Amino acid sequence: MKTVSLKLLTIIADEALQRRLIEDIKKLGAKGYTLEKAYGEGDSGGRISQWEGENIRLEMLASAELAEKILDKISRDYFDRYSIIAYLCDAQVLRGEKFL
Amino acid sequence: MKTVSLKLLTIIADEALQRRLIEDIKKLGAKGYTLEKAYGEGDSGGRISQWEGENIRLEMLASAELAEKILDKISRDYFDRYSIIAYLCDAQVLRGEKFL
Amino acid sequence: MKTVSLKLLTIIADEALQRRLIEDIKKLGAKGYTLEKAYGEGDSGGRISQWEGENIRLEMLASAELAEKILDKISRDYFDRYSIIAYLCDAQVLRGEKFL
Amino acid sequence: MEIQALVVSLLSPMVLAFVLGIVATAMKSDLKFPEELYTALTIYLLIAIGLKGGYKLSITPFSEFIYPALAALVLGVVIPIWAYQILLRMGKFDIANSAAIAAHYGSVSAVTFGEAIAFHDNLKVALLEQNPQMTEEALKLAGGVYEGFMPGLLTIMEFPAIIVAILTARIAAGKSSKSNGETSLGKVMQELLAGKSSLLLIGFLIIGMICGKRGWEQVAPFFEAPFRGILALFLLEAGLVTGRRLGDLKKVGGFLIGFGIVMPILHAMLGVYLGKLAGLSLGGATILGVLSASASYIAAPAACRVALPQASPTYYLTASLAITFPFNIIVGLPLYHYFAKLLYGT
Amino acid sequence: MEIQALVVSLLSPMVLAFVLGIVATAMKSDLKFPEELYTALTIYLLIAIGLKGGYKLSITPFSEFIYPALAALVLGVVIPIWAYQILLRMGKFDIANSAAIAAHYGSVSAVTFGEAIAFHDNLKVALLEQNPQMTEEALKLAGGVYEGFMPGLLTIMEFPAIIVAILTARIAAGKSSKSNGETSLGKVMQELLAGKSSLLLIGFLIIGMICGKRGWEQVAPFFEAPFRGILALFLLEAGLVTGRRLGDLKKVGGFLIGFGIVMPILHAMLGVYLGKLAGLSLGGATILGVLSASASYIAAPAACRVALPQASPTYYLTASLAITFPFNIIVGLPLYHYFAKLLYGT
Amino acid sequence: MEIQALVVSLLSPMVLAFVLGIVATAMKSDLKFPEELYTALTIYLLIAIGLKGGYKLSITPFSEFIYPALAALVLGVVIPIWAYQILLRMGKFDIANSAAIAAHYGSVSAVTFGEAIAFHDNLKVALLEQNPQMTEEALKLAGGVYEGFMPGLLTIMEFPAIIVAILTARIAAGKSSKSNGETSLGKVMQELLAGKSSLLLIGFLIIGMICGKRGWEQVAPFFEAPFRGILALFLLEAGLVTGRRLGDLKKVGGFLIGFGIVMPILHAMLGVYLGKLAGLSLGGATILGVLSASASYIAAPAACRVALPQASPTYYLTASLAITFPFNIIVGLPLYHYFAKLLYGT
Ligand SMILES: Nc1ncnc2c1ncn2[C@@H]1O[C@H](COP(=O)(O)O)[C@@H](O)[C@H]1O
Ligand SMILES: Nc1ncnc2c1ncn2[C@@H]1O[C@H](COP(=O)(O)O)[C@@H](O)[C@H]1O
Ligand SMILES: Nc1ncnc2c1ncn2[C@@H]1O[C@H](COP(=O)(O)O)[C@@H](O)[C@H]1O
Ligand code: NA
Ligand code: NA
Ligand code: NA
Repeated sequence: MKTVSLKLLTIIADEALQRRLIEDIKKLGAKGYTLEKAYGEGDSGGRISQWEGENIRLEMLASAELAEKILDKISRDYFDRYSIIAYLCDAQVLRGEKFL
Repeated sequence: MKTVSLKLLTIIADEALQRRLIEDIKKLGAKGYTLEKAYGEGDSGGRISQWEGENIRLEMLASAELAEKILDKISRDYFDRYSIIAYLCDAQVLRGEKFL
Repeated sequence: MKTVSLKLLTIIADEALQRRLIEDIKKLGAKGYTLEKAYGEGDSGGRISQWEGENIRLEMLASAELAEKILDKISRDYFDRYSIIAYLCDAQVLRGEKFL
Repeated sequence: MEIQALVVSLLSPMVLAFVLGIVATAMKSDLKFPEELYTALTIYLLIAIGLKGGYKLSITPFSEFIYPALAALVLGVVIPIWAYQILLRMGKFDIANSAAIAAHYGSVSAVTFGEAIAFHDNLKVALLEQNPQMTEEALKLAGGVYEGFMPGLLTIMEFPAIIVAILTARIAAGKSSKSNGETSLGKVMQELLAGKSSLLLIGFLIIGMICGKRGWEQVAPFFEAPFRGILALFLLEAGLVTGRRLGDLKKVGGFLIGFGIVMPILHAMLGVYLGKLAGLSLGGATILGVLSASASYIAAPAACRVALPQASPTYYLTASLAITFPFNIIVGLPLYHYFAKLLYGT
Repeated sequence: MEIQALVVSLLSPMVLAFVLGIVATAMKSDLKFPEELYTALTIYLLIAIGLKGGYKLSITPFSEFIYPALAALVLGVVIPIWAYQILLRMGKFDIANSAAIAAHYGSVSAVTFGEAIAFHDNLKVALLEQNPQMTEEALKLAGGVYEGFMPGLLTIMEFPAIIVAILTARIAAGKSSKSNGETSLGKVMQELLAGKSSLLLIGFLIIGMICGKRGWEQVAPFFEAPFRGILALFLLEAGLVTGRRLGDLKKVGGFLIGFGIVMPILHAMLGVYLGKLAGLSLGGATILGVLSASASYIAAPAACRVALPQASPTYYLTASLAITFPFNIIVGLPLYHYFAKLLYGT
Repeated sequence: MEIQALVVSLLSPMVLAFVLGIVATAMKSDLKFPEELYTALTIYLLIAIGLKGGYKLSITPFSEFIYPALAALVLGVVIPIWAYQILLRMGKFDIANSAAIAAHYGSVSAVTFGEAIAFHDNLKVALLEQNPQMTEEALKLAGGVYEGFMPGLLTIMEFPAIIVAILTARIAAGKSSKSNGETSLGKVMQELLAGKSSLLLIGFLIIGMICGKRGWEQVAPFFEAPFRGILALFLLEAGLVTGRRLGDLKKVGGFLIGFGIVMPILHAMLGVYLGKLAGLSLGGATILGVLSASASYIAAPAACRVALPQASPTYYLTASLAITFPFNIIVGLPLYHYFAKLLYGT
């Protein structure tokens, strides 16, 4: 199978940021994303129910360049105020041209 | 810890394809999978509620060879008709023999 | 963007083990985790509804060393009695110092 | 009197809940219905409609039901065919999209049906408030009663249109039904019959018929008394989704917007007319009109996603959900009622 | 008269909803209950049963309750022991599987209980329809009434069997309870008591007792009136899962299928007999029989997944859910009622 | 008589369900409410409260509502200001945390309100049981009735406090509202108004007013009859979360624990007093007191997570959920009722 090397960017954040994050990544050029509900604990305490707020887990296949831009934006706008984490993995993507 | 190098294959597709996809991967020899509900947006519009249909996120640990076979099958049977994406990552798996 | 290389450890297990697993990883030094509900099939049959029990998918960013310790613990305490799988991927993490 | 019907329709908490849903989206509210709640409400509504219809059918003579049933079947077959032609020729949609939209308009909406039932029950209350001495006969002439077996007609109209539309698309595309990767028509039919909404409607219609009065009374406190409250909840959620879809209106273009308003009116007239021919009461004929006018958004989208995946949800969902659905429950109900009164000459 | 009981049982919308669930799976329907809905329904049923039972218990003299309570306890201890022996020796299952299956059959099913209550309430209606002048005494003799404190017996029978079975397995395996990684028995008991179903049943039984009539009346419109409708919804879901499990029937083998039918019958007879000894009415004894016959599928599976993880869900879930549960609610209820009438000589 | 009020409050199935939730957490029970169920219950409660309040408002003369409305507004503005000062100066909290906690105590809790309504309805039943000849006037003097428009006051008090608190924090921090990444105050207000709870309360208050009696009666079987049962379910879940939060009590320190008990008492007194000034009945004034005493845990946390993300949920959630909420529904209700009786001299 012909695959393309891309970055898989994962962002975990408070559900309250969902709308804003999605607007941001679209503005930066992302054409798609996948979203799941998630729970979690970290430095800012537990987000294990709707009382405390829940997390979203946002996943994007993107070129290294776009991924970089998104990470940049996130660390500028969110990191000092909100508790949010983000990381990259390498992925071999089928039909990968569509994400470029 | 002794781990085995395997492929982590992820497929994101319309929930309506769930039964068929699982049948397919089992026929090709997969012995297990993990499934989550997911939402998403992409070229075919948003799948952000049951009105539009939701996505599933299907994850499989598999040998490179089996992963290849599954990717083959998917691109042959689904890619021209359905909107579905698939990608591979490398994983170091504990008790990895069980997936071979 | 400055990122740090860490391990992304994923554990898939019966929901009934959730409390115990989280206690264990915290004791070993993990400061955070992300958790999702998941369904699945494997050698021990299907976990596709609450009747059969559901799965959790536990994800942790950790140093290679901590990840090793957790894998060790899991294979000692759980592998012979429970059906549970675990694997590692490589991740480039933003604000990675926070996980060390 | 037409004013009264309009007031009854507009002042219904269900309709206003729908409007609130749209307002919430416009305000970018964080109000969200969990998908699971939506599924639960759908299951509830389909079971409630099916069970009660089955019970009523069990006390209806066959001869009373057969002509309305035939009328419903005819509507379910004819509507998708002509809708397809209009979409293809006048709307310039491609085959898949024309067929998918036609499937939606040929099939029916259980929630619109539920609101039509509430409208008529409510009209009856309003009529009796005005004139408590009104006889059953007078009520019938004023449209305050309807045949209890209407859910049977809903069930009949649910899937023929979808099959007709898919078949039409296949024939038009000139494909043998064996083409690579394509689901065979048999399989599509099987999936339709086994689809959530058909299965629940048909299944509980039959259960209602088997159990009769004693069975119905056992579960009525759950499936009858809270029905309208739960319908209001459902309509709030429908409003939220409609609100999101409104943004797509400009994408679908003027033709589809017009289609989504004109066709329901025509279909309603046809439905009311056939209903009168089939011997239905004024209320019953109005409801048959509403069924004809309504566009599916449970069974048809599910079927199209599998059998016509090339068709774009942007078209068929926006048309059925953001145009036709609100039009029907807000303007359509009193309008079709008015039309039925003209036709029945009362 | 036996026919009447059979008809009452078979024509219940709850039983038919269960059958529809099986049919849906056979048709590969896309009908699915969200897990969250299943959880919500379970919570509802357990609370409703507990609360009402508690209220009834609050108006029952202790002397009336003590013997039936003892009978229930005896059943909860004896059934898992002999079931274990049969499974191990005749069924050739290993220790873990024998114990797990025994735990399921010793424990009880709240939904089967709910259906038994509905069956008896319904029977009363049927009897009164036939003969409106029937006295309370005559109704009691015909099995149309039962003691209100039955949920108390359900609660008592829920977990002893599970503890007995797990203990048996540990002794048989000759393990000290301190073996590596193994959960200690104390912890297992604690988890059982804190398990969802025990906690809700015991908790709301106590709440019902404390609050008495005024408390019950406050929440009865939610926990009593819609009970059977919600039970029907639950049974539809149970049918869907049972349908999936039916495919595993060949995997479990003939012995377990026989076990899943014969044992409930024997347990029901034992339960009815002990119920009579303990002074229960015909209806009450029948329900104690049903409890004995029923196999758990909430508390026991949860406990076995933790305490006996080597046991295979394929065996215990298929047996309890795909064999014994349908047998009990379809054939068992009228059968055990018939048996009770023979025993009570009415 | 005070004993009676205490008994009414303590023996409520709702309060006991809450206690059971705490017990369950202490026992490490696996009982969990799916998040979706929690959301569904919240939506239900807000709609039910709003709709009924709107209907009642539609039959209330404006002159009767205006002074209580003003009183509510004053409370909503004054409470967060002085609470902020106390937290900052005496509690030594930083600006963000002081403001966030103040926002919670200035805003209101719909569930505490629901329980206050249940308490008063129940008190009425208890009074009438004791003395069935009691006149409406005597009932009013004894606190057995209250104004139907109370949900209107709940709605008014929901968000002013949150805006005041956020504004206070911004001014205190000396930031221009344009600072990097910070949400502008206009946006915060817009998000508050569009927030789930305001939207549903305001929206259905208006819907209730528009639809009037006929509208309300259509949906009352769903939104009125089962209200308390559903409240009990919600309180069980609240107990589960409170139980988890109890572990954080030592983290928040003695000051906040004291704050969480003393402030509600003071606020209740202020609320009852202003209620009397505004012409409310004894029952109505008590409920205004309860509203003042209650701390938000739907609207305020949501707003703080967005507008004051530096504030720690450990403080504001633990205070409002694990201290003030249980205090109010268990001890507070009868206490504030007692205080109101003293003030009204009955
Ligand atoms: N080490 C970690 N591994 C995986 N997820 C984490 C980790 N630390 C934090 N998270 C997730 O990120 C969210 C915010 O983290 P924090 O800012 O540390 O509170 C948490 O709720 C978790 O879902
Ligand atoms: N770049 C992307 N990264 C992650 N997921 C994507 C991406 N593009 C599409 N998806 C997912 O794949 C589904 C189908 O995509 P599409 O065929 O582009 O509509 C979407 O609903 C998303 O869940
Ligand atoms: N090859 C696989 N790939 C991904 N997940 C798996 C795989 N095998 C098993 N699993 C997951 O691990 C759980 C337990 O597996 P097992 O012990 O094989 O029954 C299953 O329920 C699946 O969710
Ligand atoms: Na139609
Ligand atoms: Na049993
Ligand atoms: Na307050």
